[in-house]
Amino acid sequence: MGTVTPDVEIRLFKSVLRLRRAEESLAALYSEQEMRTPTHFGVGQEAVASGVCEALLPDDVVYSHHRCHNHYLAKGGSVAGLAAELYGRETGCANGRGGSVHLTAVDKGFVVSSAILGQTIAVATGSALAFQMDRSSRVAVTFFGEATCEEGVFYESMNYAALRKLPVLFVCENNLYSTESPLSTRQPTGTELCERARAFKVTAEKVDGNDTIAVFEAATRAVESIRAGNGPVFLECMTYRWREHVGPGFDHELGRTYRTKAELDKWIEHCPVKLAGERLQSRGIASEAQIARWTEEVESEIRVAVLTAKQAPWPEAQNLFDNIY
Amino acid sequence: MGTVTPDVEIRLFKSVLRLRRAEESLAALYSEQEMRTPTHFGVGQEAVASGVCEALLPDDVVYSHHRCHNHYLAKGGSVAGLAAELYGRETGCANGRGGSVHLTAVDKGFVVSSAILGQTIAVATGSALAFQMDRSSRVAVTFFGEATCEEGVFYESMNYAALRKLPVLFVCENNLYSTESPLSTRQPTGTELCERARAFKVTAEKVDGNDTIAVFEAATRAVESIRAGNGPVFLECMTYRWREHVGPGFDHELGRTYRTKAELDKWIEHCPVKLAGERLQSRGIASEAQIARWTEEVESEIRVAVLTAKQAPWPEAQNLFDNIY
Amino acid sequence: MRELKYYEALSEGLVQAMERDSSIFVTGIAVDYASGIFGSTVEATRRFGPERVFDSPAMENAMTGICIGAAAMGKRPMMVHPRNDFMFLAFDQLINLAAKWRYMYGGNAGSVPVVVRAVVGKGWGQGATHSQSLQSLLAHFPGLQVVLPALPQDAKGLTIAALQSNAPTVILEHRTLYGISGPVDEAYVPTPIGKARVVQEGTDVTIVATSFMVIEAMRAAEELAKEGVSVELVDLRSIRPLDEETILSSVRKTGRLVVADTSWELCGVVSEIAALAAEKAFHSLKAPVRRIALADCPAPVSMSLEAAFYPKASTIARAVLATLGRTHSHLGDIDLADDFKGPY
Amino acid sequence: MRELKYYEALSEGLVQAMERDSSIFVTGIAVDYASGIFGSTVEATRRFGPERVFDSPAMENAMTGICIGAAAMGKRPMMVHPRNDFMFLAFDQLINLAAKWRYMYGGNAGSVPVVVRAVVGKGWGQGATHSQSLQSLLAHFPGLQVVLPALPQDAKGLTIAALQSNAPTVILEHRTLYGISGPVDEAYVPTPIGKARVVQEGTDVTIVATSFMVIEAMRAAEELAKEGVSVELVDLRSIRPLDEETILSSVRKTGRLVVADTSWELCGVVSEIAALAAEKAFHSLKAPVRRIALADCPAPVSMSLEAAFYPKASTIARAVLATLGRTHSHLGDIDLADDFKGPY
Ligand SMILES: Cc1ncc(C[n+]2csc(CCOP(=O)(O)OP(=O)(O)O)c2C)c(N)n1
Ligand SMILES: Cc1ncc(C[n+]2csc(CCOP(=O)(O)OP(=O)(O)O)c2C)c(N)n1
Ligand SMILES: [Mg+2]
Ligand SMILES: [Mg+2]
Repeated sequence: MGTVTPDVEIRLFKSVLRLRRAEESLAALYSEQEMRTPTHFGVGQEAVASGVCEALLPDDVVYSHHRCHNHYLAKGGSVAGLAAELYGRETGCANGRGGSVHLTAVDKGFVVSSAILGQTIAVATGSALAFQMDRSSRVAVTFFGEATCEEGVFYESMNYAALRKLPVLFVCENNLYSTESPLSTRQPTGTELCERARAFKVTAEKVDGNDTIAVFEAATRAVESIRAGNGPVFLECMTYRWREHVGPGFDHELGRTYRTKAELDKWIEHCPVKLAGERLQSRGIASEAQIARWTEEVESEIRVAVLTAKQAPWPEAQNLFDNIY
Repeated sequence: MGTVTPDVEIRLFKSVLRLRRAEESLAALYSEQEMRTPTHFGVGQEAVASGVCEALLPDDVVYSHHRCHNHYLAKGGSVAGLAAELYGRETGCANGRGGSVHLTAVDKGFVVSSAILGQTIAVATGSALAFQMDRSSRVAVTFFGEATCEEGVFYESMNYAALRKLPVLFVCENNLYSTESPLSTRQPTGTELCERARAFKVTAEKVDGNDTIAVFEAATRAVESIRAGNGPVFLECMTYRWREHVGPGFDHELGRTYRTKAELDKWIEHCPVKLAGERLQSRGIASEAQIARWTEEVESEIRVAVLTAKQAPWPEAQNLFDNIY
Repeated sequence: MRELKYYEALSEGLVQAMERDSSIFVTGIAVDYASGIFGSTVEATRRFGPERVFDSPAMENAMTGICIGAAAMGKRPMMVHPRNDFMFLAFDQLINLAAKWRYMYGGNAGSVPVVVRAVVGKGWGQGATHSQSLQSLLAHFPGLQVVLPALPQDAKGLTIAALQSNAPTVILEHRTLYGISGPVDEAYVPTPIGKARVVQEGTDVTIVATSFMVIEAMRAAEELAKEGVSVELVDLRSIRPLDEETILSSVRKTGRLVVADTSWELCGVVSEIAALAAEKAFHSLKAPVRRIALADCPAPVSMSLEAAFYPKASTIARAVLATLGRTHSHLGDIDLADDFKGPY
Repeated sequence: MRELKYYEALSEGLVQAMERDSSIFVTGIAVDYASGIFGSTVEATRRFGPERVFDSPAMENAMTGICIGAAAMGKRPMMVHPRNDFMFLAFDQLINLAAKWRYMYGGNAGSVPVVVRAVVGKGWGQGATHSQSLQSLLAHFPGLQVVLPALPQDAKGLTIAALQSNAPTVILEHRTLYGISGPVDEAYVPTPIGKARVVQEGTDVTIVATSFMVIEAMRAAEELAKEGVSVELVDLRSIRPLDEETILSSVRKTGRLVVADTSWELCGVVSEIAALAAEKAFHSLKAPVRRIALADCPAPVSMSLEAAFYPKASTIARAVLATLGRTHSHLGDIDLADDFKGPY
């Protein structure tokens, strides 16, 4: 585990813990029907966001897609800005104009997420172009789901990124489903997305996306190679979404049969937060009590964020036309 | 040369000869400025169209792109319909509504060509879907240039064709240029388009696109595999466009420097018509005199076609609104 | 007549058409889910199975081309977009090929009878990229047909008509209409494409409305009747072809026109209808035409802004009164609460 | 003032802007060719080289996204389409992201000042897919700016303005304008976006025209002057934002309106302007508004049909006379021959 110091391990754990607790709390509150914005929770997929973002520098930039809370939080976005955005308040990270799928925290390097599949793959590639033109060593990262690899814009972007050796990291979270559609209805049998990337002359690696350290190490290798001028890297992170595609529920509780409870349980066994926590303890880096304290810290950030969000002012109708141009 | 009987060889030669003579004649006439339609001549690339179409059955269907005359003619479209279309007459294959880039000869299995890169790749895939639904053994073929492999729609189509094992043959004519842009400005160094296809689980093969027999044999293998239910095939045919991208001139005569006369000369050396003719003679299948007679036959078809086209009626303004819905 | 919900009417039209025409198939993201496009493809999936109703990967552009290519071989594909906003990705195939196919090949390559159904979102913070309504763009192009059923009867009838037509046809279905009930013919009867419907006759003002705004206009008309205003309400139904005749004869009768559409004003349907009146019913007009459309900004997410963004029954009613020169009224609170429930 | 051709004016505006702002770069298919987008990018290529002017693979959708992403990092990308018809492939990025960026992120993610230049084709049998003119679709969407320079001065001025603006801006340039000369300021002066230009003042009729139709309208106005008709000609220049004020004050003065645009009528610019007059200058209107647009079919290829498809100076002149109630006239043959030479 060459590069992984105890410090890094702690940060990785604290990060997945924070993401998990935030999403779980927001999901619980979502049923109150006060967050009026279609929300794609990222529970179960935290290690991808945490592992990759830990490998980045503060001025590297991150883009995301519809399932974006993890990426926003892992790059440093505040729970307060997220919660207020879900509650549609003026204090939301997008001032209540964007909702769950349109987050931003530019000062932390989280540029934007967007709800249309594939958009930010090209956009991140363009930011990488800007960095290259400026001879900067910054890296642009884009997170997306495996279904986005069915959209043409992904291949146009890879071709271009490889052609110009742009400093962009493509992170695919392969959670096996697109809404309710399994891979088998969308990609040919035997598909290896890494093979596709390599055919575009993009360096590619597949990792266990629930293992914070595996993701972090792969991302570190990727970012080093990118900064060395070797061009784009594609990272496929195998993971699983616990909750329903959009909304806070669980598919099996809602009577949906496109996937089984048994499959979910297998993945819950392989929980990224649990894995990271157990590893910390087994390696003697943190005690159970320490973990409990961190959990309490995070919970308190979330409690305050939600409380503040619920009391925050609504955008005023007279400001409807602000920021169009 | 297993499958290549003398009959096939003769047909292949007569086909490339016809395509060549037709394009050369039309290019010569184009300078009169009476064919008012942007025209992309296919001189130099005939073997691809002839080789592939010879491997097809009459009710297989063919689609093409902007450089479509060869494919239209090779699948059985008439020179008369083409010439009249270029002259904008009511007797054109598209009644003077389509022009050089929008040809059709549905009764011959040439469905349509279209001028927007990539469109007909998806469309051919859709025709293949219809064939599969009908449990028919028909095959759909789409011809396109290598620049179209930069458009996302190509990858969306390949993914889908491979997913459903559709009976579609993707024929890429790699002539090294997109308008005036060489491959080096458009595709990463070392790109092998066949690798891309294979990464999509599409069977792929690269052939000398100026060798009628090589193309025919590869296409025959492809079509057999497709009819056997093995799914789509990608054929990359290496070739070269002799004339300017659009219009009848030669780049070196027009002072364009994006490619050299020497490069052109090398490819003229490797002329598909010459190669096929020499082979016929060296193998004793046809004499020079026989070839001269065929040439005269073709020339006469063309002469009549052009003459008839020039005298054909114009579309009438009162019919401007025909066939909108 | 028996009543059906809008989504049931869509479903019934589709199923009846599929029974009669084996060349029809349905594809698009989520069409074969248990939830089948908000219920509208559930019965078709059950009845006709995966051979004729099947899911699509995320590939809007190529899939549209694939439908065109299948149509060229004699199929009648119906492609469904859970949100019409995803269609931007498919505009090239739809507008630059399907719409031009028959004309551009001189009629010699046949037609490509592709039906594109696409759902228009609204409210619940769906935001700027999931709540647009693309009828005016699409209708700009000769060769496409663009229809917006407002009432369940037309949800069924226009589905049938689209699946019978040889021209590529886009059906835009407003999400908020799906749960609304109305009388629907049991028979297999198409609603003619290119014909508007006079929902109610009246003498003082013509309201021309589309899609969900027809529902809002009905409520406005009811309230206005209490104030002694007689509204003639025209449900446009088709944007292309446009039923100029029905619009013009209503305007010639009432002399006053209010137009309400689910999209923006600039180069929108509201402007088209207003222009039509100004060109061809000018001498009958007694007052300025009034256009009612979305506020001229991208759709915001916050509830407080959505309320200001969307025009409502009261917006229409007030415009009607203004066109009559009446500035004061006892207009009740006629707007319904937005009771759409998340997450989607 | 010294005269420049339209393409030279485009070039000069671009070069002057690039001199002043090192964040500007230019990309798109063929921008760095010796022929540089009909001459308009040749000088920029020569002056600023491949670091700032570079070719693009065929990838309209992603390249637009790439420009957005570069703009988000402080660049000012100009993307050029040799034909605006190729932009359909890029509508998702342009309309569904760039146009909404600033608003949708509450202003907190900055702006994405992407400039998209796109050439409108006409004639020489370019046909249905290479001769559309997409201003009305694009202008429908709040968040985009859409401009159509008609005169060389504005070709330069609007290029400068677009490259200074923070909003994503589409410049549509009609291919037939490229060779036309006119006076052009040597200084670096933007043409204000959102301001129409009164090309000539008049009292009898207002003609509002866009792009190439401005040139046709100028010829019509000249001929009409000989018949004693005083035309006020407004060159719209910007479709979004729209200069309502200039249009309305002209219509209020003349009481008569003819609108001519390079695209179709249905939900088009002509309808927008007609609607505007019917809504906001109704009481000044003395006659029906007249709309002049493309024939309502896809663009045909044959010369004989192209002649019937495109409206011309005489079409405008006849509409003006009709709006004045004059049916007969000694209208000369004022239409120019289409002298465009192939192949492209
Ligand atoms: C262009 C486009 N098509 C369709 C959709 C609808 N949609 C939203 S999320 C989603 C599933 C995407 O799956 P994936 O990319 O694997 O991400 P995941 O949801 O699994 O995290 C779909 C189809 C969309 N937002 N954009
Ligand atoms: C979507 C789209 N983008 C750009 C163009 C302009 N264009 C026409 S032909 C051409 C070159 C295509 O090169 P290739 O596909 O290799 O075919 P070739 O001309 O070499 O036969 C380009 C860029 C177009 N027609 N469609
Ligand atoms: Mg997924
Ligand atoms: Mg090529």
